[in-house]
Amino acid sequence: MKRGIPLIIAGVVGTVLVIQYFIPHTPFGVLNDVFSDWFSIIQATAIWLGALNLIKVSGDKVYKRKRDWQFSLVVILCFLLMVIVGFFFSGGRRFLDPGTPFSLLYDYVYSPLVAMMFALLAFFVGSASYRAFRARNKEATVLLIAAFVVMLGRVPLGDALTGWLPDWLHLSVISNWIMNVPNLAGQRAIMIGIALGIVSTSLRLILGIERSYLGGE
Amino acid sequence: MTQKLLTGVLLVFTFAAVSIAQEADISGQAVDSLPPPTVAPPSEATAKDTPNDAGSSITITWKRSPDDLARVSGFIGYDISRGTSPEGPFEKIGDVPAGTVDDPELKAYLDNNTVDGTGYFYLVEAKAKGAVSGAVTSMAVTSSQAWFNFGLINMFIATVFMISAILYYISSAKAGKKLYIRKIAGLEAVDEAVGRATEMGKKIFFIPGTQDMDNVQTIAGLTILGRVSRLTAEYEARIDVPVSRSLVMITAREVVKEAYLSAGRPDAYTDDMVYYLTDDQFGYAAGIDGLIVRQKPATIFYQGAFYAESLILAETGNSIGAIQIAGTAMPAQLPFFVAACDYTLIGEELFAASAYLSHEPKLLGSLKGQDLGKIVIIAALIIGFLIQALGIYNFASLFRVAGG
Amino acid sequence: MASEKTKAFLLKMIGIDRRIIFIFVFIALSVPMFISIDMNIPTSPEVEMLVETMEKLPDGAKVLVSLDYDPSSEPELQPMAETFLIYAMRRNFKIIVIGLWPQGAIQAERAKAVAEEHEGKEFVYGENYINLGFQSGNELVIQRMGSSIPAAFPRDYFGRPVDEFPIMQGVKNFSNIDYVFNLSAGYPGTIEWVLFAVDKFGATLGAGNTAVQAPMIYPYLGKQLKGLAGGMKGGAELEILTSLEGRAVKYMVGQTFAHAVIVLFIIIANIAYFATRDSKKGGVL
Amino acid sequence: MSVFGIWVGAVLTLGILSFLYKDNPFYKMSEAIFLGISAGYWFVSLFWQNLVPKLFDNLGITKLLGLNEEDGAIQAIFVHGEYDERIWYFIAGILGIMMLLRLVPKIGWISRWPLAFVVGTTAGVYLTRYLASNAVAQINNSLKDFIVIGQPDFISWTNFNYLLIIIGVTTGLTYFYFSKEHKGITGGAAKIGIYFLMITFGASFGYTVMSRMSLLIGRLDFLYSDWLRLIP
Repeated sequence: MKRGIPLIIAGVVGTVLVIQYFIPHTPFGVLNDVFSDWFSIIQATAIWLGALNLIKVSGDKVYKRKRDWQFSLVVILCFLLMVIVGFFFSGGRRFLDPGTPFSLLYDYVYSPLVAMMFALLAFFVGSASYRAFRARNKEATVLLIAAFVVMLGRVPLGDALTGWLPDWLHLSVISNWIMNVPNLAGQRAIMIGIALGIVSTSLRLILGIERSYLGGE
Repeated sequence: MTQKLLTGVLLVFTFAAVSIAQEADISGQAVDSLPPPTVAPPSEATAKDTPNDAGSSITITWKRSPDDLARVSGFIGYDISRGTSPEGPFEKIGDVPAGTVDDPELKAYLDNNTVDGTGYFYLVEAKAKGAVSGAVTSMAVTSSQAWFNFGLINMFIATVFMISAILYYISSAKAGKKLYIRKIAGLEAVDEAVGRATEMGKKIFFIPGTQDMDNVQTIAGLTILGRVSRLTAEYEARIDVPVSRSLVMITAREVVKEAYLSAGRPDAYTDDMVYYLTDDQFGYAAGIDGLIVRQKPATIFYQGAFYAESLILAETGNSIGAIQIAGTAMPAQLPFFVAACDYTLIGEELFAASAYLSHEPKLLGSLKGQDLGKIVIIAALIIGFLIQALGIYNFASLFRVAGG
Repeated sequence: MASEKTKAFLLKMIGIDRRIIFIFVFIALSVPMFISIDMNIPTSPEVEMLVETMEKLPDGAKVLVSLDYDPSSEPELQPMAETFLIYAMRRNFKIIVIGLWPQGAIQAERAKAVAEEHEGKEFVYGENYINLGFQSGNELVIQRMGSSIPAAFPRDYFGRPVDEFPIMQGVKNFSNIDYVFNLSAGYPGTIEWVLFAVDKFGATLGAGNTAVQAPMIYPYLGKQLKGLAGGMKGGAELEILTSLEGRAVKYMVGQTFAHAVIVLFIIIANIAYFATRDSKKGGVL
Repeated sequence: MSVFGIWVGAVLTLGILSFLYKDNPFYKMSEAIFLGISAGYWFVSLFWQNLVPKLFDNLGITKLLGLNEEDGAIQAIFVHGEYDERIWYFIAGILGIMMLLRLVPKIGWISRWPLAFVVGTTAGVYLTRYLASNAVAQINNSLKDFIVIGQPDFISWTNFNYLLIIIGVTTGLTYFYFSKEHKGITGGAAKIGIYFLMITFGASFGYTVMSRMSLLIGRLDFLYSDWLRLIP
């Protein structure tokens, strides 16, 4: 019951979906869409467990007055604020329409936070390139040169530096070539490898050889 | 008053003109000034059930009107109408623009709105300014659902081949055949990384990516978590698994619990090792960044599917001097992990990791199966290149996947 | 050989506090915002093709604009959306906006406001501008539009039936649309527009993409895709070629500075690394 | 944008930015708000966008609750007496409830059933889809455009590039070969493959720098123009 049935479920569902790919006839043809809907439903119920865990962990910190417990309180309050506003004061399923309290929180609180966190990348790109791009050995040198050419080739500076050379030696031209030829080849090798890895992993899951996700008896 | 008069005069003239024209016609003489607009019809209109689909669709093809091929000005295009008997009535269901120079002689229209089992006739009409002429399909056609998509026959062969290759090596490994697997640097370092955390008395963080269980990379990441947490149980190190999806939280708990159980330390496991932060990509990144700088883990694993947050996490981890071992099959994020982490499992290596770490023959056998796949693909590329370049056969077309 | 003092300095450079790098990045991006530098931005053939195709359209042409991105790509794509709408207003194009991404419609309204302020006049809603909002279904939406646009988008962004509006009169499918302009940050986006609207229904397509996305689009340029503006640089070129220089050109200065700073840092790091190589063993990679 | 909204946005933006200097209470505050608000956002979104339309609407629960006028499977079967295939969504509802039973320690193990369903689905879907788009279709892409011998452009830059791509893909794949030591021919090919991979990493990195910089430009523009109004 605890391990046997789940293994059968995974095996049967997986096999059916592999076969389904080749059969357009109903019910196979629509199975993929239906199951992805079912996944969404399971996901949407499971998030209750995640939310309760967040409240429990944060609540623990507040209750035991652990270090920085004040911030845990803020987490809980913000979460509840968003949930209450979203469930009861924002017009039900049209909760994201412009002007609802939920969408105001989205626009003025959530959006700037997302945008700034994303923008931190600009700084990290700077520090990572400073550290990582060193001509330590031949491989690293190749990586460095490719990055260098493409980085310069994407801004007017690159062509300003190489403007005196014949057209085909302009940095923007070389950078496009790098993107479209060696980079493409490398990407493809990685992609094909990934496909094979996925086939093998999926098969191990379907056959139940890989079963650690089910835990113990 | 004047208006009526004018109308009357006009009418008279029109009558006169028409009767003159008719006379001219009877006498067999052509009229230069007023040719009645005509258009040549399309020919060989045929309809057939669209193959390899889930029904409700019929494909209509026809030879373009000679006027269309000659690019006569004023030619507009084709109207497609549908009826249930060859005499009609026909109801218009769509139109197709006139062809261009490069188009082939045949044109086609897909009627995606049929009832399976009903017989249909189609009327294809060529349209020009002021003129229409058409052709009707000769037989009633019904749409139906296919039981096998023959367009995917190449995929079928590929799938069967890959599955059998992997199964073969799994069974031969089970039978006790020794399999060699080359060293994977990132995975050789796992032991050392866990050991170092134990010595320093610091935590190990395991980040299983920001995607949910509907991504196979997440599942692969969690199988690696199984091996890593088994090590932490043996070394008596502490592991933290902050996650961004509830389903991942539930699965990760099962995985870690099982690892502690099989390492003989079930009492050392608590549910608090795995905790949920938020489903949001950047909210999660902000949370992890905070955890990293405050708890200063000695070792951080990033194994799973990552997007832009990869570099935010890895650079913060690097700033506190943690040993970082990353692994992902997101090609766009690999460069960032390569730049900021000590070891990176590239693409396929992520999927090989759990087999590699487990040393289980069955799992290692599946790696060997993957390798056979690689040999076949390399061979296909080299042989295919020669055949293609020498113009012997359009080899590439064997690998075209229908429907994307 | 470097003296002990320079060597010590270079060693320091290798272990430089990352916050110093952060400050330089910050300055490199901030300063150009306050000063105006005339920078010579050369135009590329793919953006030239984009503008040429736009120029060839008749005044008052019917144009479908699909905005397939969200606020996270705003710095790159929003300037293009604004430029296009200003250009469209001048040419009196009739604009039909849709989004294959949920936030596309909101981005369109923002760009419209900017365009109207720039030109000092307003689009007449329903006559030369309409926002049909978002429909889910990715490339299937394009497929549905191929048979009927009003059926794929029965109501506009504000919930009114689309057949009420004069702009939609006679718009049935892609054969009634003169030009499709797509701004894309990923899937669904330009590739889907090429595969379905162009290859299947014969639409004329021009596109703008994020810098990350653009390399994947290059193969379609020419017959299938009439022009491509990639990243902020593409946006800047679009502004230059339409003589509507604005945000992207301004941003481009900061962008160039930032790249220069990073390149400079890489050079410094490597000089320091080589000069002190024997005294310090390899780094992290 | 209201002035108040801009101030809230600007303060939160600076809070995140301050993390670059070091961890501090200002960042901790922004982080806490971010965690709470975003967790709440997803919680609410998944409810209204997944659970309600996909489960409640299909089954007809929304109509029973008076939230919606449209019939679902329950109405179709019990009111009109017609079979409605949406009734199968009932199983998804059960799987969801099984998931929630984790909260009851004694029967928490039953949540493995929906988990197994999810894993099985993912494995089944990925197996064929990735084999198709990432492997088989890539062979087609690598070969299809090659200019055939005898045609005027057979010896050309274009064909050279196609050849280079094939060399890159095959050697790159050799690098991933697991069951042989990288020595001899395998080793040589793998070595070339590594160079291709290194170019790929360097180029992709360099390529992304541009859009990452633009993101920050966008934020700085917000701070300087919308908030501080330093730039007209």
